[in-house]
Amino acid sequence: MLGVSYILGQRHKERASHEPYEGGILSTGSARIRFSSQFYLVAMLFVIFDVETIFLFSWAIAFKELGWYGYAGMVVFLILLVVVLIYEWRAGALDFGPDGQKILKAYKKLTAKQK
Amino acid sequence: MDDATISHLLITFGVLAGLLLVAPGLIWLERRLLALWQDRYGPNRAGPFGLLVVLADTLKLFFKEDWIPPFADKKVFVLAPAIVVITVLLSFVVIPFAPGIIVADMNIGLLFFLAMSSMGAYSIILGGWSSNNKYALLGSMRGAAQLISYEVFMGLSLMGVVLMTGSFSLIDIVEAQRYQWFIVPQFLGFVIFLIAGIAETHRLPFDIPEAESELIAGFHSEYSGMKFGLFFVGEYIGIMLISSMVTVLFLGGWYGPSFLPPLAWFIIKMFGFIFFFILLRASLPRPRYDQLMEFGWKILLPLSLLNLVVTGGIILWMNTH
Amino acid sequence: MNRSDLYSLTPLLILSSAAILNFFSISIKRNHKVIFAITVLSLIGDFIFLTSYSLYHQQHIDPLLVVDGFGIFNIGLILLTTLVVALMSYAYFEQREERKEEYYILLILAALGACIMVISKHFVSFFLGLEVLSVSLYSLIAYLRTRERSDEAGIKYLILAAFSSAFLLFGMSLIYATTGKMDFGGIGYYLTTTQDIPLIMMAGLGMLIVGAGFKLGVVPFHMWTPDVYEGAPTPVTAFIATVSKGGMIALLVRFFNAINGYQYESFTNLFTVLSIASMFVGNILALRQTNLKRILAYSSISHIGYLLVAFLSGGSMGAQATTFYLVAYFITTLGAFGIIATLSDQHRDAELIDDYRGLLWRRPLTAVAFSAMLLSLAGIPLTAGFIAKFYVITAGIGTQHWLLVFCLVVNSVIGLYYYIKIIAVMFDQKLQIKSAKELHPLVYVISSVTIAVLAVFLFWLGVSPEGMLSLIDDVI
Amino acid sequence: MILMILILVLLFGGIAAGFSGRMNTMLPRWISVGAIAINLFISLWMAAQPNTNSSPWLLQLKLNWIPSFGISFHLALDGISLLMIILTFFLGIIAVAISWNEIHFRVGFFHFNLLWVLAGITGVFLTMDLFLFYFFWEVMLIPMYFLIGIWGHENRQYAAYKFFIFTQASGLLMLMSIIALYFVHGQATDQYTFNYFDLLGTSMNKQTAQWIMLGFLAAFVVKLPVIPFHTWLPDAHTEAPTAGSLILAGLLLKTGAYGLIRFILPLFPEQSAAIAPVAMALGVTGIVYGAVQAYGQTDLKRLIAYSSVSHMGFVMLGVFALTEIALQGVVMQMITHGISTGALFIIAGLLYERIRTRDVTQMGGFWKSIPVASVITLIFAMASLGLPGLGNFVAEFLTLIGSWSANKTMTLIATIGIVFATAYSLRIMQKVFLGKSRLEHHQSLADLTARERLILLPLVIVIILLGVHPQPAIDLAKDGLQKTLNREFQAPKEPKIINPNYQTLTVPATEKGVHHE
Amino acid sequence: MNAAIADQALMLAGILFVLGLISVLIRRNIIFMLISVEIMLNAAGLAFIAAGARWGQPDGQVMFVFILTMAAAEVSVGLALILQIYHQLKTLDSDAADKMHG
Repeated sequence: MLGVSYILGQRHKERASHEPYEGGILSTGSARIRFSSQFYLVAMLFVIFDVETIFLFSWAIAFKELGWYGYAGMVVFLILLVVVLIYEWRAGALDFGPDGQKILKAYKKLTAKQK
Repeated sequence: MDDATISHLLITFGVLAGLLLVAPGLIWLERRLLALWQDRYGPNRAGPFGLLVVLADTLKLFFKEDWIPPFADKKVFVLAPAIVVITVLLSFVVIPFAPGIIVADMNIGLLFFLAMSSMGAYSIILGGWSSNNKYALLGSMRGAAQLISYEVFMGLSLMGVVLMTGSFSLIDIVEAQRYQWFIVPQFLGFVIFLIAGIAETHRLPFDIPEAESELIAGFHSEYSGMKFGLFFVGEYIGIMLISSMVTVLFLGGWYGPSFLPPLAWFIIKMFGFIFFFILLRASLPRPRYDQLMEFGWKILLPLSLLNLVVTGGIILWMNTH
Repeated sequence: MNRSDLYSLTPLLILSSAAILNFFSISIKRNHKVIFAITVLSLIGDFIFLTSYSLYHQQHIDPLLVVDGFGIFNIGLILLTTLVVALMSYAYFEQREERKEEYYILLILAALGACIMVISKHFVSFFLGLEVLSVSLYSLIAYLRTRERSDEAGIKYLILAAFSSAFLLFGMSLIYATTGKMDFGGIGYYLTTTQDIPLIMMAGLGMLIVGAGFKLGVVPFHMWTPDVYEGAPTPVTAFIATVSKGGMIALLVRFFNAINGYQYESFTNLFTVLSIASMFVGNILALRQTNLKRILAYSSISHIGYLLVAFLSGGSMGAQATTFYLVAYFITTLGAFGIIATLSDQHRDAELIDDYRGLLWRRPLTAVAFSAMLLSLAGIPLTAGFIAKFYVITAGIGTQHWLLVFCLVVNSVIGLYYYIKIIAVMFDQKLQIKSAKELHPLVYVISSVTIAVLAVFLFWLGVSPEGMLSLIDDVI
Repeated sequence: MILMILILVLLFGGIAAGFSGRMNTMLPRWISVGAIAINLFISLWMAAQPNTNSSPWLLQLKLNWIPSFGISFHLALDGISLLMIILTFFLGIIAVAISWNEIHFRVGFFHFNLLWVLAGITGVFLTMDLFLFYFFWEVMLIPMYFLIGIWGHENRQYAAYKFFIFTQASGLLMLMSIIALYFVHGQATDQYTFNYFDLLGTSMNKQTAQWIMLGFLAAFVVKLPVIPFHTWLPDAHTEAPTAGSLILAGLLLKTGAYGLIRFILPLFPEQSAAIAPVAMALGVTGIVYGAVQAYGQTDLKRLIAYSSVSHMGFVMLGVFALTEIALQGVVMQMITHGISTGALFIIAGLLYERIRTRDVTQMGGFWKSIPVASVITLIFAMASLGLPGLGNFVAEFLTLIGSWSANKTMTLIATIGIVFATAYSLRIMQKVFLGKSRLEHHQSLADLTARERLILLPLVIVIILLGVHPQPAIDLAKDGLQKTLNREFQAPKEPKIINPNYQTLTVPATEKGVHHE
Repeated sequence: MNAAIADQALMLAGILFVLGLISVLIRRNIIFMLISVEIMLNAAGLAFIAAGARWGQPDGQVMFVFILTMAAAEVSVGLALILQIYHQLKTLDSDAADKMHG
């Protein structure tokens, strides 16, 4: 499909053709920008939890054979997961974007000082 | 070539052709439905009920300039849209439409599906990154983050089904629902999977990576022509995929009252969900990105874990009593 | 797994629970003191629990683990070492890091990994233990985020450790491919029933040794050692120098005894070369260093070389000598790094030799303790290091490894030179006034007491090693 | 138990001195003097006891230490050891006294080191367990290193390094030999032990014995020192503070000689005989070379240091002559050299205190200003060149007589060496005390104070006493030396063991089973 | 799977391992080094699966899961460190990260 389109497609060259499209506004700076490290955090969270699901998968498939014993093991494992999750939560790794409450607090503090 | 091979080939191409034909059709369907629900006109010029608009769109896409931005990373730029379509199409390989109508009956079908849907993240990342455009990059970062996050819950929410079936094979799963659809015992799992599925296909309301109003068109801002078309088609095949998966996993697949053939039941259920997807688009606003992510990590993940634990416990308890 | 299995694994369970408890504690409220208390108490409690085992305790938890005297002894050693590291960390991190709580979790996890390693008798448990240890170490090394060298050391260690893990794993898989076994006993059995070892098996064992060599930091796989020692926070350096390397050595001893690796000349030759190279390279490179942590790093390379002499002696004598050397080396290294940690100020570690100029006159007791540690490293009588070196030489001579022993002696002399150089700097009379902004003196009490206890142990082992010797004799 | 006390007094005295140094600078001095005096008193008292034993062993103490290796805390005392420890404590007191005014920096730590060196030396002279021997051998190094390195002269660091590394390297070779011997014996008899007496009769093949002996020899010849292993000595002696030089020359070198007599000869009789010619040749070379070098020196302490090298040549010569008389001479030499050279170092130190230089070329004509010091120096210079009537004469004379029967050529050359000794001894006198005064402030040069006289006087008395009446010393050492040579060295018979972990005994009188000459 | 296929898989693993090894040694970009190491690890994992298949045991696959886990953990920490280094040095050239000498 790509090939067909390449052959059939028309060609043109205009003034703004060679610039990144940013809603019509002229772009500034490179696209290799720094963005929130939150994204990396998500990547890491994913890596951790996704890998843990691998263990859950293998447990799930052998679930009947393992019985209560395996169940107990998995519950322990899940508790670990949850503890980690709680920790991440508390550590702020799960807070995406700014926290309104905090901003409000900081703002109040600031205004209180100014008064 | 013996009969088995021929029938296998037939199924393969049948499924492929079906998908490629239906997907563009969905575009028309969506627009018509949106128009219906939002009380406006949909496509209505080309052909009866505007049906030919699909053809027109396709032709237009083919004749558009095959534009590769000079500032882009060319190889990757071309590769990215191809990945979408390929992965989504590959996922269909394991879907049992009806007894005997399946391209490849893998015993790890479910895992294969999960693996393929993870691959989708690559196309977004690569597409956004290779475009060398700030919006595209941001969109792709968001998209990737969203995709991989929901990937986790998606897998976890399915574990309940796996527990009840004891197999990763989708056929086994369907057959396990002969008497009771899993949507009943696994309702929580169903809900989570559905939400995750919507997020995976980055459909509205979870179309954060594209988010026209914020990011113009997100990761595919720089795409046009057929390459854009591929993203577009990929998205619609994705909707079908998720709908079929829900059908297979929770709604008993091809099972239904015997006055209709199994394939028909399957297609009915699938389209039911496709309608549902479109309805969502018509009715829900888009959440903020951070809300979306927090919702996933803070609510869906614990819920899916809880679902897993409770399901396991109940099954074991029932086995021993 | 039954109740007695669980009983045997309780020390590990306590460690894991401590880590989780710490997680919870951090989730509730960050408090350095609380975390520190939990960590220290659980380590102490764990050790006390450990003493309830009989020395002849033997519990096979098939197929992965075996909790026997040797394992228990090593776990005890690891626990105590970790305890000491934790104790000296308090003052160190109190003045440096904002987020210092996770450190203790990582520390406990690293100790847990090492504990698994020393009781493993299967590749899977070996690998798991090693990786739990390594992955914790990556973060520990880079813990002081604001320091440039910290990250550098962390990434260096990470890449090289992962690199060596790959070697280790590939070696394991080759062995598994030939033998179909991953437990040490099974591999040993295969070797006894096979006349000619297949080449692929040899390659596997060779890669295993390469991987282990990286972790141990023997020449020629030593490149990471000085940088990591320098870049890591001092307590972590102490931990790497002791637990990380000691665990590997203990594991090697177990593995080689299980497969009776000493009968293969190619391996003993290989280890001989590694040992001699480590001794010489470590000592000679240490000569021209001016950074104390680097000196200790190079010296640790050579000490691993000495240890390999004992290791190569094989048999129970070799194992005992190795173990005793480890004990002595642990005490000494901990003491040395502990002193570096206490002398460090907020901004940098006291790692340059010049920081120690005239220390004897500024802080006589610290300087004396430090001298004792250095002399112990050099193997001078009255210190544990002497008995250890004596034991190693005895083991070497007892098995006729003349070349090794001779190299050891030569290297002891070379080593002496730079140890003495540090001591000489300490009693240099040119006083250097150091204007360090110090914390509340109470903070230092813990570290100081720890160091004092270590010094006492050092002399006690040096003067009356019989207790330790018979203990080691019993467990092996 | 007494033997243990001797060591413990020094060790604890050292610690006490070290700590008391923080309170008061005088306290450590007094503590040290007290501790050493107690020991000196005990050892003199032991010497005064009539030896009614048939065995040379006067006392012994055996405690279990590290039974896993067959290591025991085994001390024993015979005539030779007794002589050596008396010398140790005697010079020890002198060393403390001489530092009374010289050392002001960290007095406590200084005395701590001093006492620990002495403790190590005492241990070396007493121990009958090879491991323990090595232990003490090393223990004395560290404090000595500190003595040189902290309180020495300008070039002290270098000298301290050199001293330490030389002795440590050779010591490790000895350790290898000790362990090898341990295994050879253990494999032969299945009894793994470091006990000296058990190891004495170890049978081994010649090759092995040769190598093992070389290990021991390495440690002793470096310590002694024998050419060409002497290069640490001039540096160490020169740079050490006076007390350090005194202990180095007076005691530390003697541990080497003692090791030769105690270990090399009895453990490896055949091998010692085999290498005797080489060893004697080295000894003689040392005598001549040391003397020649001494003559050429301008640094007073260095000059004395080289004279030590020369004197220690006699020890080497005498030991490997393998005759009883020569060994008697060696023992005498050890004592008299300790005293005479020690005294010379003291004088060098006193001069240095006064004129802040050790350069002979800057001295001269001191006789007038400091007559007492000059007379005393004269006495010791004469002692050094072997003037009859002084102790050194007896020593050298016995050595030469003893070695004459063994090797005439060597003896002859050694005798010539004495002539060189005369040359450098007289040169000291001539350059320093006679001739023209070269320094302006010589006028104000103070003669010996009462304290200094008090220090030097005993030395003078002892050296003269040994010269005119050496018999008590010879008698003390005689028995042990005879047995050493005749290979009849045997362990003191142990009484019934009361408590295996703790047994102390004095050897009961007249054992019937022991051979007697 | 029979032994011949297992051997081939082992061979493939060996090739992958060597490729990874070479790449670690010649690459200068830290991220690429990390990726190369991952390749080596995965090669080892593949070798385990091949070996397990050869003996008809699940142990090889178990080991692979562990390797995967460990590799994941390693990458997480590695990425965090790389981020930190990039913040400080503004480059990922491994030659730049050599503040320590000796």
